[in-house]
Amino acid sequence: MSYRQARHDVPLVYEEYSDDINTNIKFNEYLPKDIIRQAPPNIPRLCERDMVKHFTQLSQMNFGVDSGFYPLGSCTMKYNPKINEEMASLPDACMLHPHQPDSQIQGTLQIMYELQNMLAHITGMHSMSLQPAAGAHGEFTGMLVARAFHEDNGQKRDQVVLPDTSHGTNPASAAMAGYDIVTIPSKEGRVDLDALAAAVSERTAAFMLTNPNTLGIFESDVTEIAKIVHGVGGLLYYDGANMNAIMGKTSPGKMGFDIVHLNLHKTFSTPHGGGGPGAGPVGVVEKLADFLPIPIAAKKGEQYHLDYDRPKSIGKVHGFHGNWGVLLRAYTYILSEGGNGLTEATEMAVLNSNYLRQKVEKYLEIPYPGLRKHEFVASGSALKKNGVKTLDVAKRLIDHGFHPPTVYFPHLVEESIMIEPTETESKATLDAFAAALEKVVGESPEVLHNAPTCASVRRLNETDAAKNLILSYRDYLAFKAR
Amino acid sequence: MSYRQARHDVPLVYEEYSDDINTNIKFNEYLPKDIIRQAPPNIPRLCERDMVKHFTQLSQMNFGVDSGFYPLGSCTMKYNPKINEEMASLPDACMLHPHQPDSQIQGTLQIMYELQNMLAHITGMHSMSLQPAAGAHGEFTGMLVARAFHEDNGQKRDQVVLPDTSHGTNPASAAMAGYDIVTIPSKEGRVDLDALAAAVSERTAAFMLTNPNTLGIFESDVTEIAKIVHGVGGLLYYDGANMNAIMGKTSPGKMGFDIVHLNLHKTFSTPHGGGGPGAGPVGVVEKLADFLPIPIAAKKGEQYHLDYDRPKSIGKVHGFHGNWGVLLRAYTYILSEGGNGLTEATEMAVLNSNYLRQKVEKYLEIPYPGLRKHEFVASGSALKKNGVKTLDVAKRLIDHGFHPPTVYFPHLVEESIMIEPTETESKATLDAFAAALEKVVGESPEVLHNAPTCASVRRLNETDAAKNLILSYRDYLAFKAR
Amino acid sequence: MAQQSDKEQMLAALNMKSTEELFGDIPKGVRSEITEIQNGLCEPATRSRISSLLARNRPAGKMSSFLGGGSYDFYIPSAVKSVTGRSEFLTSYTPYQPETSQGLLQVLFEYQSMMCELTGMDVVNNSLYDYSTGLGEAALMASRLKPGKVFLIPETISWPRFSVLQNYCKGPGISLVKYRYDRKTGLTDIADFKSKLSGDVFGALVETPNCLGVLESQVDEIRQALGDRILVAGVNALSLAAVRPPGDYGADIMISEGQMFGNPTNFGGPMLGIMGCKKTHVRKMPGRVIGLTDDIEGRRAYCMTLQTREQHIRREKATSNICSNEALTTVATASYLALRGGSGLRETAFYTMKKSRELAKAISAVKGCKAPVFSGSYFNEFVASFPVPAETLIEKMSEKGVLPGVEMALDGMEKNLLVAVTDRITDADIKKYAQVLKEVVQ
Amino acid sequence: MAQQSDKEQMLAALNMKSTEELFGDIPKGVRSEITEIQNGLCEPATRSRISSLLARNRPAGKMSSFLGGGSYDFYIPSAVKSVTGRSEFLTSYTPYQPETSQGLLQVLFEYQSMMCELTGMDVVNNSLYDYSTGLGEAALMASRLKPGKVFLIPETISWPRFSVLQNYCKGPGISLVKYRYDRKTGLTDIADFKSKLSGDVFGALVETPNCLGVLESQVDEIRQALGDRILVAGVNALSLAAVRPPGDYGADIMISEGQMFGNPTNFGGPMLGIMGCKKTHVRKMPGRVIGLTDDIEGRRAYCMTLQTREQHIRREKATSNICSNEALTTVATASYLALRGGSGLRETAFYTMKKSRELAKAISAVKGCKAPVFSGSYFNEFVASFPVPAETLIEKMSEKGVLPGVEMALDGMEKNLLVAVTDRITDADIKKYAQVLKEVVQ
Ligand SMILES: Cc1ncc(COP(=O)(O)O)c(C=O)c1O
Ligand SMILES: Cc1ncc(COP(=O)(O)O)c(C=O)c1O
Repeated sequence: MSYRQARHDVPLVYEEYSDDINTNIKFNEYLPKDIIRQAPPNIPRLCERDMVKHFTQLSQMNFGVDSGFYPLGSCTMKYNPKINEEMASLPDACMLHPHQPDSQIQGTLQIMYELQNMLAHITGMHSMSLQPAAGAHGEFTGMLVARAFHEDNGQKRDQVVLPDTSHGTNPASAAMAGYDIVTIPSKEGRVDLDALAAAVSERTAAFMLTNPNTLGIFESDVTEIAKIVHGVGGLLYYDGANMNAIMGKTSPGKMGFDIVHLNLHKTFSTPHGGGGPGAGPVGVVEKLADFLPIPIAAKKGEQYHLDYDRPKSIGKVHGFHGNWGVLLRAYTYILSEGGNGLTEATEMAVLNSNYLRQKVEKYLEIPYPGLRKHEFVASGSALKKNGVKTLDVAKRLIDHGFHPPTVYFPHLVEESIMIEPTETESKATLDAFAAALEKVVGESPEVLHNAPTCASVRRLNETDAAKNLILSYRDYLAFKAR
Repeated sequence: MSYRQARHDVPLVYEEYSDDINTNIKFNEYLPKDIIRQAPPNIPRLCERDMVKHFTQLSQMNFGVDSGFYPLGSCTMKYNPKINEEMASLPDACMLHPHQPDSQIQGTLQIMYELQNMLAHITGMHSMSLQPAAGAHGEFTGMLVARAFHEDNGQKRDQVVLPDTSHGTNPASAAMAGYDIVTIPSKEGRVDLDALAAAVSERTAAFMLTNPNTLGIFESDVTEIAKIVHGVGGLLYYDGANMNAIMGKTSPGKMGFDIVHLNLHKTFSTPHGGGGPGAGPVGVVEKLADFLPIPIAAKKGEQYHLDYDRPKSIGKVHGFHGNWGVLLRAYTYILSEGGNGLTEATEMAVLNSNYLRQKVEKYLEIPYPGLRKHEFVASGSALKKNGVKTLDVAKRLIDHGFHPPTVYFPHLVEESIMIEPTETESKATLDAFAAALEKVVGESPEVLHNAPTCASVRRLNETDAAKNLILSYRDYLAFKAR
Repeated sequence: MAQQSDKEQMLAALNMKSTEELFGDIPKGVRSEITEIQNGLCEPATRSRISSLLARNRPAGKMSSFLGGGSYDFYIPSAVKSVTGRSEFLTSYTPYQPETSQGLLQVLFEYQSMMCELTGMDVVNNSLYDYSTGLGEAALMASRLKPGKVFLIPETISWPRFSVLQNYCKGPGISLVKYRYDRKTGLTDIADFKSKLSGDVFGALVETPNCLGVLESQVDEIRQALGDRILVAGVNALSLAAVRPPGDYGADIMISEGQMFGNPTNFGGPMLGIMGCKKTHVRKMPGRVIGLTDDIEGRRAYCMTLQTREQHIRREKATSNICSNEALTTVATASYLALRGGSGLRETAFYTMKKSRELAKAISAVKGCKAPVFSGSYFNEFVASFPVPAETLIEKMSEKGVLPGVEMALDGMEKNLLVAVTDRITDADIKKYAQVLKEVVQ
Repeated sequence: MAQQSDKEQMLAALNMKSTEELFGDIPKGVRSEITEIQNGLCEPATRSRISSLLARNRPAGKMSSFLGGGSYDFYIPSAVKSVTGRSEFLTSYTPYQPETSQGLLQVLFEYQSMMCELTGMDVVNNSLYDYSTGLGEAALMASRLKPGKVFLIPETISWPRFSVLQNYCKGPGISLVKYRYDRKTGLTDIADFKSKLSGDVFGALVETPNCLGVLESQVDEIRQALGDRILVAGVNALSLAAVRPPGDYGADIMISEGQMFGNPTNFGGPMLGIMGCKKTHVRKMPGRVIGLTDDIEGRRAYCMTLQTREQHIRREKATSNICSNEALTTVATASYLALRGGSGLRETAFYTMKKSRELAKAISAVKGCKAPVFSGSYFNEFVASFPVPAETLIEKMSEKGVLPGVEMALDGMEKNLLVAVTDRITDADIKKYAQVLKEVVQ
């Protein structure tokens, strides 16, 4: 293979460094003896040189979007322009304190206010809350809003319905908000209208859906779905993690949804930071607006303020105002793309996805016919006869310099390989990936089982990790001492 | 080996990207037809995603100080604190234009003024010019100053004397300033006083020396050297690239030198940027001060200005005021270290060097006994009997995750290996390097000839490069077409 | 993004004339366009628009700021920023493929390791959104560990924390019951606390310092009183360099906020919700954890573990819905902690304690002002009382460049402020506080 | 730096008691200490000291700046900064060990490749300090290529360039002879030029645009007149997107300044001296060059080549003394050029040409003002004349936030300014220029 990830032998900070600075600090002057900590916390103290070297070497053993193609389905691992980072690190942005009075944060409030309006327009919603710190947090917020709405109407609905293809956060969030989950099976990769009709009732608080769904297929029956759910008095919830498939082409509002969350860290261009932070704004239709979390950025004359005076609000879902740093990146992104650019982003995301799918289906089964939106799901089940699993394919792609796609989700497709090329990738990259994947699929089982060989480590004993549970250096020492 | 450098298959920008944007721009409106360029320059146009990916992948195939130990003798590849970078990129620093009036650049002028004084103090000189853009540029400036001084005294001296251990820039700079070079052989790794006395005469404009010399040995006879040179009316020039060996312990001024250049990008903490930019301020004793380049930062009352009114000045050596970005980093470094910190830096540089030398001499010859300052030179000549060259040792160190030391300089030592650990490295790093070097020295000739195997490429055909001279993509196409 | 010619070739490969055909599966009736967002700006125009909007802010970081209340402006070393700026960390996703993500995984493991030492807990997870949501998750976790419907919380708890907690408790129908604080010391009113320990109580939150800045000195007594009910300790992470950590007094669950460790105040987000627990509780814990293992060649390696607790596997039965978390802030925090070390944290803790006491003295020296109001000991933050309403004080003092503290929501505290000191506060700032305060109250 | 205990261990290994012993070889008589530099500051104190000093600046980049004269404030894309910020580039040395430095080497090779295309030259080296020193080196190189002692230069050349050139010419004793410019067009006075072509002339410098901003339209004639003498062309690199490049009219050596391509104005440094030449001259060229080759496995690779011209090998016989150069600015430039592409450079060139003509018109519309003064065509910079002294104009206009241009050193041009337009200039800036000019001259 030509690709090879860097490898450094980097011991744990504890193994290479210690803290031999005896500060001799005593707290007796300030604290009663029995609450003072006696020994300093056992944390090594690295000089700047060693610290930077340690983390630089580690960074080189990590794959990021900037290092290459990262077609992780459902995750929208697109390239995020550097100007977003630069704006978010301006002192006028990041040195704000959450307890400053409104008069001192007019710029931020204006940005939040405008962002609320922009996102409301893009999603076709009436009002937005920017407070949730991630997609799942937005879902939870949305469910609390649904709950508050029904309760306000004197209704005690206790079920949330969702399709089996839904993202794990959907049922988890609804459950956290106190709902029982009713899962309906899909039919040909889409919502089964009959199953839906059978599942909903006056117990249904909401039906949660992402459209396109996690197979990348647009639920064309969405209007019928809305009718069914609304028919029983339920609300329609939109998981907006896939907004880069539809921006400027349709909107959740237009499709009949009542509540939407967005993943700003997917569609609206914040790098994932190894798992976060993100932001999961929630939008709702007019009848639900009063229930959104407080505060909301509002405008009076030329002045902006944080509006807490919303008596029906569910209150707060975050200690402060959500992830402002992410909101600012999203605002920067929307300004630079503009309405036209967002629409083009959707077009390219969908074009890239369908183009790649057309290449991949020459050598891998892709269940369900028809167009895809921003992603598609192939199946590795044909390889099983050679003893090859989807996981092997994923690991082998690493050796070709690509981050693997999402695997084993959605569960609907056996040995699924979920590929989201995103809008920022070029045809050349897609062609190279398609060629690599084809090559991998044709490689011998031994090679595939053996993969990866070009990452900084070989395949991991993940079951051992769960068995031995070494979750800290302290655990590690204890384990070694056994 | 555990270490492995990253490898990506990165084609040349020309091979992967093109410029298919037809801007259809015509310049006829603004320019006469016969000076207009007809075809746009053939430069590919990458979208931001591709550009960042291209350069990120390339960066991962490059070794920097932040990635590990870089004991390149004579180069002071120490770690440079990140605060320097942050200060140098502040808008108030980097958005200044060189043609702004003094009243708008008071902060910068104050910093330059203070830096001049600090560096003058550290070197024991009377006045400094911050204008030269690198060490060699400083040497050239110093030689021009010497020349102007002698001419002002009505003397036409035409020779510069220097020891055979001197850095290549010394003779080159002096030659560029119009001098004939007289090289004197060293004696036991030091200046041979007799040879010096024999070489100098009324033709001698200057004697150039670095102390400690390039073997890392302090020229203890420096006072005698000064007497001999001054005795014939010559000037004593100090190559300050090795200042981290003596700061706070002695100074060129104290040793009797008349002209000094510093390498701010070595001693004073600017990262090397793959070869530059640097800054090479020049300091001189009082009698030479009038000849320094103009302008110089000066103070009148509370106001600072650029002083051009120095009639004996040699004029300018740089289009503007030198590398301000580097000057600011150096100023930041001096502020954070302080006089005490600079002295400690010297102590650590010298301690590290002697400690490492003491380990290395257990398995490699280190000619000339006695203390070393910030660096030392070992010889790989004992390996020659096995057919192993110093170059092989250097290449093999790459496989151990270290940047090789400087090799084949100074020429005085056969198969020389010039090691400068610098003050920022820890004992653990030195131990690891010493162990690796010992291991390498004991490895089989085949292994060493074969090295490196863990870099992004194997050993290069450098002679082909000089023979075929492919210096651009255009050349490459022509070469392939042959 | 693809160049024009590429786009045409890709469409051709799909037998399509225009991208419009790609959206043929969206029924006409639900089609819509973006009409109310102006066209995209070039990068320089974007930059100048954003900068000029932000110039309307007056950031605390440029004033003498004594704001705290959960978000603290500690100095961020340049080197920490250089670590979080490494694009390999910044632009990676959750490390689902451990082989190609060892760098991040090791950092996260080191974060866990250092946090365990700082807090004395057996296990620390890899970040929740912030302190408040951490508190919500802790209540849910506690209720999974012990039967009962009541969770005790301090009366002093700030309103935002309380409100978030309430929202997290709605689902399982947990009741929140507040126990009183001693009006003089600011400490827990132990008698009242004990009196509320009914059979339906499954656990209690103790905050130390609490939202009055007061460090709880009765943790052992509280722990004992709780019996086998769950003790959730809410702590100031930096204070643990100076005061006994929750692991020491047997907290079952610990929550804290890590923003102060190398992350800007950022108008309150991103934050870093820290959660730790006893090892016996780990399978009920929410959030991601990294484990140490090896690869098939025996090389030490790291991966996410206990994923079977998480939503992507367990769906509605998961211990939490959390998916994206605050990973990058844990990277900042890990590098910050490694740069400070145990001794450096003690230095920082000591400095802020010292300066906060100097400030309290300076405030008390002004006529009609008193600090601290409560006699319990404190870390870097205390309540001060003034002769004028807090709101007026904030307005007037910040006109002169001093942000004097955070307003209190508790009854009868309209003339009080919660005042915090960080390591960015210098003697000059303290002098300025006293000076400006004098001018304003006179 | 080593921790205390390490230091002790290392000293022990050397049988030493203190570091003082390490300096025993320095004679007592020459020992000295640093006494006049205060003790080191911690990072926050350093930061605040530097920031407050720098706050005394009033950077052009925050005003409406029309300054040029060799340094140009073009917009720097964020992505370019992210490339130069990569520590693998930033903290590496000259790539003496090519195997471990392929990344940088390829970037430098790409820089050479793109620059060759932009300039039309056969070879471009890997940076000299700046335009002026590049000019000095070019004169030396030319004198190595042809016999003679006289180098012709334009009368219009700016004083700093002239002074630097003089210094470079001192060594070999080259005489600089100036040829006249046409007072109306600003172009070379060809008759005068030809009259100065004595037998001792080994080459000539032609600047286009020259220091009046005027583009030379007689390059072919000049080339012809020179015969086999060396033609050194000094050009504005961005202008080559619009005007014929020096390779086109047979320049032997080309020099230019690359700062504008992704590097800040930085008070005039670091800059980027660009030099190119005909392939036949390459062995006489100063500076580093990167060549393409392969490794022993046939993998394509890059390394420094023609090092035998350089000082570290040839010492006093080297083609130059240059060692450290401006490598990182070439990295910035390479990434900038790749982001713009040929078409993008044309767009930028066109924009600045358009706006500079609008500005000239706006200036001329003010009573007593004229722009451009010369009739020769120009790129983005022109001479304007005013009814008041340049110095007064600069002072008065910059009080109102406009930096109107650079003073001219040529005789009789005390009321003139050299005015430049970059892509950071907007219509609002131009309007402001006209407005403020009107206020000041009235
Ligand atoms: C379809 C879908 N829904 C919801 C989520 C949850 O978003 P977050 O990770 O921001 O909580 C994700 C992200 O993984 C997703 O892909
Ligand atoms: C001893 C010595 N002198 C002079 C120089 C030249 O300095 P610069 O590379 O900055 O021109 C160097 C650097 O390589 C050096 O090591």
